[in-house]
Amino acid sequence: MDLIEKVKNLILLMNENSLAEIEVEEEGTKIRLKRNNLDSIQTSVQMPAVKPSLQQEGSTKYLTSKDESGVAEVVAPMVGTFYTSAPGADPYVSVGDDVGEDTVVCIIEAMKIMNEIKAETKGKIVEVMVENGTAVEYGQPLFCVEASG
Amino acid sequence: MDLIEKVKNLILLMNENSLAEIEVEEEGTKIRLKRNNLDSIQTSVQMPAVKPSLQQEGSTKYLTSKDESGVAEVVAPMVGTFYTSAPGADPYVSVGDDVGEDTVVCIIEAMKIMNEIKAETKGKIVEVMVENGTAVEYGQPLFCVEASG
Amino acid sequence: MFSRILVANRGEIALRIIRTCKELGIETVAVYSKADKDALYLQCADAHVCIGPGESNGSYLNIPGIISAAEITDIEAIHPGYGFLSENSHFAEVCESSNIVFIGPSSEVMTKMGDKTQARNIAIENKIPVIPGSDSTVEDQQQALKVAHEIGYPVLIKASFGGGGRGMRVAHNDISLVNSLAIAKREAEVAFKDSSVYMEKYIESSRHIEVQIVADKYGNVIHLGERDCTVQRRHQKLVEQAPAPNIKDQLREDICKAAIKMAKGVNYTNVGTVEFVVDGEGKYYFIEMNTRLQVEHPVTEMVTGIDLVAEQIRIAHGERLNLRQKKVKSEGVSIECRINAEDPDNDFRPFAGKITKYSAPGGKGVRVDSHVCAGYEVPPYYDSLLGKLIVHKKSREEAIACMKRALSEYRIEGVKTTIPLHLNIISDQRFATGDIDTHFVENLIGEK
Amino acid sequence: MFSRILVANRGEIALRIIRTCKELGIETVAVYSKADKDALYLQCADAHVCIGPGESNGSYLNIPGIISAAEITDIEAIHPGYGFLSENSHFAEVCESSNIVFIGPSSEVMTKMGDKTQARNIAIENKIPVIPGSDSTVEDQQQALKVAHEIGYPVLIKASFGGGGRGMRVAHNDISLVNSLAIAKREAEVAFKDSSVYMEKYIESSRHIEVQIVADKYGNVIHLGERDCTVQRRHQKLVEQAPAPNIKDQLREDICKAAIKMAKGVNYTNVGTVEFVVDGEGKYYFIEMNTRLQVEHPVTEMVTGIDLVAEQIRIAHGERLNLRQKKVKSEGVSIECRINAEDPDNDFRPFAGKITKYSAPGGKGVRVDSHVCAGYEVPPYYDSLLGKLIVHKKSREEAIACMKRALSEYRIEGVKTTIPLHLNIISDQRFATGDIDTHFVENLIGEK
Repeated sequence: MDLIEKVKNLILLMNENSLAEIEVEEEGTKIRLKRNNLDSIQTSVQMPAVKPSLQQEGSTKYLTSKDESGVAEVVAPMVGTFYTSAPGADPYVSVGDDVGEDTVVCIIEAMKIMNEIKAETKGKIVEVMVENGTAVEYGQPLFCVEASG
Repeated sequence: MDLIEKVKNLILLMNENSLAEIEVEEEGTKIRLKRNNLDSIQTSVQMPAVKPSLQQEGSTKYLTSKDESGVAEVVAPMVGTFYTSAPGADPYVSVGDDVGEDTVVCIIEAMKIMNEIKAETKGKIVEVMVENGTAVEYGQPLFCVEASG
Repeated sequence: MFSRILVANRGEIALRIIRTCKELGIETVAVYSKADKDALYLQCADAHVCIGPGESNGSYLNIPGIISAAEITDIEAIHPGYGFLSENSHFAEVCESSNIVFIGPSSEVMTKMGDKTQARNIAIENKIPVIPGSDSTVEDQQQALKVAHEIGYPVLIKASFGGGGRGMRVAHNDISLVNSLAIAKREAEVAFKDSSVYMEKYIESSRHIEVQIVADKYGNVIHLGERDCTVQRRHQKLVEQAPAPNIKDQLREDICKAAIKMAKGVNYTNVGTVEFVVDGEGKYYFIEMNTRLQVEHPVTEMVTGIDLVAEQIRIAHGERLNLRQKKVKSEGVSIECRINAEDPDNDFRPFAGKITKYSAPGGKGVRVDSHVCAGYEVPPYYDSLLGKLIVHKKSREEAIACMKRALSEYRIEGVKTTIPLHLNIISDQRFATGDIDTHFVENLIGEK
Repeated sequence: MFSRILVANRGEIALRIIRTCKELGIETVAVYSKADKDALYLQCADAHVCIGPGESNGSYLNIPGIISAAEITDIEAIHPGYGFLSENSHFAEVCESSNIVFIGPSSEVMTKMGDKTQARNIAIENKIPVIPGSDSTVEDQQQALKVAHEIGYPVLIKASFGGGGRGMRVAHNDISLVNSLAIAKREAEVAFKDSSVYMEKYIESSRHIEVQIVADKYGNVIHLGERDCTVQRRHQKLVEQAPAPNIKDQLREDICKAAIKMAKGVNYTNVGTVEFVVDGEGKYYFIEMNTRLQVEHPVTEMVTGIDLVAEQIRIAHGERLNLRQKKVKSEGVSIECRINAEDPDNDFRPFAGKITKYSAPGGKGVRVDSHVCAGYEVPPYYDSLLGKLIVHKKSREEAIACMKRALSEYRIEGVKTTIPLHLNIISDQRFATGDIDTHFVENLIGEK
């Protein structure tokens, strides 16, 4: 049985038996496996997510910085109505566009004022997360941006 | 027996005996298994112990069987007043005495009736846990008995 | 006044009694079973004594254990709450002979009222309407058929010493009567150790209305108005109200007078409840008298402002009633919902387990009587009542709106509860108008 | 009636407002900061919108954010609660210009009453006694000394736009006056962005009594009686009561009349509170008018049975008062304790953290207004109020006994609270007789 086979079998055993850790050492071969805590128990006591608001069914993550995968989110810095473009114009950005920190990516209208929102990060737009013309909360993710460096 | 077989057998032992961790080392083979403690989380949120009652400041453990160290407790099978002896007589048992399952160890007076309490276990009395003449709750430990076999 | 009282009960009613004792400056001793040893409400008592294992027979029904706990803690009186030993006349006798005041009526009255046929005869003697039926227990098929032909089908067979729907059967014809009689007698034997049954005319569309009585030891008897307990599921009350909606003033007056007559007729003391059914034409019939505090007593407390537990204690202590019938006023509307740990998807079976999250409603007009909190383990041994949600408002409309919002903000996780069922009941238009009978819930949830 | 209202506040008062809206059948939109995103009470609203970060400036004080949230959720009115923007006349103006009904008085009245010297002059015009002092702001040392010599020491220096004890100093002689003036002006500048201060005679032994006013848009003004808020610590109210204990009926009548005169004098609308100090001889003096709902409004609700939030909403909607002064009756005694997350061992500093265990009291006579539950994280950004425990009983004696038992069964773990302090206060003999002044708590805990 080769090493990979052994590890596979050990993983199988872990899963079947809900083990958190396995460590084996045999004839100079040492294998140690460790799994993150099963979430089932800990999450079962968590508070339920707040009910989605009137306007927005999606979840609100409040990520403002890049996560491990190098993907950042541009979040709404204020409550208001989200527009991808100035009235009658083309969208500021689309999926695939490169943006810099100062690139205007959208408008949020709040109290009749059109606020131009900047990306605040560098990279490529990989997703527009909100429909044009819908309401957004403070902290709501608007765009996914893949870091360019 | 190959490695995987060994691990399987160890897991079996873990499951049968509710072990959280196993570590074995044998002729250059070292195996360490660890399981997520499933119950610990659920019990960790336990309510604090109730306030001690009027009569009894000590803790109430409700042990009726021997613990790991081979020490058993004789617990009160009813509420009442604890007497080490019949009126005017010597104590039924003292520290150092050997008792059998049917040995009367004390009296609990309840509703004017003197109830003779038997040891229900075999061994040597190592501690008398309640003062003569004091009130005891149901399940309150009365004597510590070291198992004789 | 008593200086120390033992509370021979558990859960919300034990806490309820402890609360009033604290306000009256009376110390309390709580007795508890091993299954309840971690319950937070025990900390509210001045002392607590473990009396037995989780099973009621060894603990909350264990008379020697309770009396023994009373002796070692040197208490003067025992409050039995409801359920368990509260209607056990033998327990009341043991208390009396042990020089402990039993907070309730005398054991003689309890014995009389505990026997349904005897209670019925007392009602007849006092010219209180009873449902046509057998005047005594029905011994055999022949007698049963004779009674049924006299009073006409449908008929109801009931256990003489029963309660809670057990030993109770409806028969619509001779064949079903013969079958039902055998089943009812067997159920009665199993549940109450006495197979005696009696029969009465079964009233198809009825309401359940009861009158709260308060009586001191000097012959002063008053009523605190009526409660409507029509909202039931399989003879288990779910929602109670005071005053009863949608009834004529004359009926209200008549049943309150009848209840006082009944209480005076047996020299009743302490608080008690006289239960009636009211048929579709507004005729009322005595069914039974409960010689104890009711689960639903808070709705009467809310509309009258009177603390019934305080009255019980004062009366048991030998004080004269300081309430006068004319001064008792009923103000506004109170509704109570019993919040049970029950599984609606599984025939409302009791649901034991750990409450992982708990947030009770509050605010104006809301009263919560509950012994549970987050982390509480609902034991499998006892009834499934987690607590009672009571509202009190000026009008029925406001009370219903308040109950609806209070139910909607009540959060209990970890066990299933009757909260969704209650929201369903409270939101129903028939409930709002009060135009319901005892089949309302079964119709609502499509049972039967 | 409005069909949807935005609640521009957080915590217990947001929940309080949502509760009444639900009972009135009005939808609610809750706005919240990131720090409050997991708060359970948000689930009671029909919708909720995050408006900013934990810091109040970006969220609960963020006028564009709140108005913007109002626009996207299409609400008709905003309830500001207390604190935050509730007395901000600019916010009221913005609401008005955005076609949103501000549930409170007009911005003009708010501006007038927000300026303490102007409010004082309006009281003088209406022949309501005020504490002798400067009729306008005190600009410099020379003027301060002149005023002090006219009215006599000790004197109190107060910020014109202040509140909550900041910008407030007592001076007993010329030297301390000169020092205190400088400090008070600086504190006022920092706290309220306006260094204006004024001076008045300092009353050593005083009680704080306030009158609840309700006024519609058609000139109908009534009072709902007085509240006693004498139990304070460093100008922060701790315990409030209705009615005020131990005062003469004549005084009660006089201050209620004065409060109505004050409200009529400025064409006040919606609910408001006129605050007075009463000195050792029973003389009363106007101090200020609060143009909003008070934290302690529930004690008035309990004794009168009137829902003040419902009145606010109806009045803001343009309805006429359906209350008549003669029909308003005060029944029984109500006491409120503010349960704050504060550390008594550390100068009662706010204590942020997670509530690990929570069990609120219940039963007859107890009302709990709280937004917290087990698992709730007390955020560090806001005031430390966890909730209000309110009791209502027939007599003062019973109310105190009920409050004592309710406090004793209130379990909060994970954060330190004012519950032990309240038990201390409620058990004090001076509190029982009502024979206390505003220094009571400081004397009790040996401060100062």
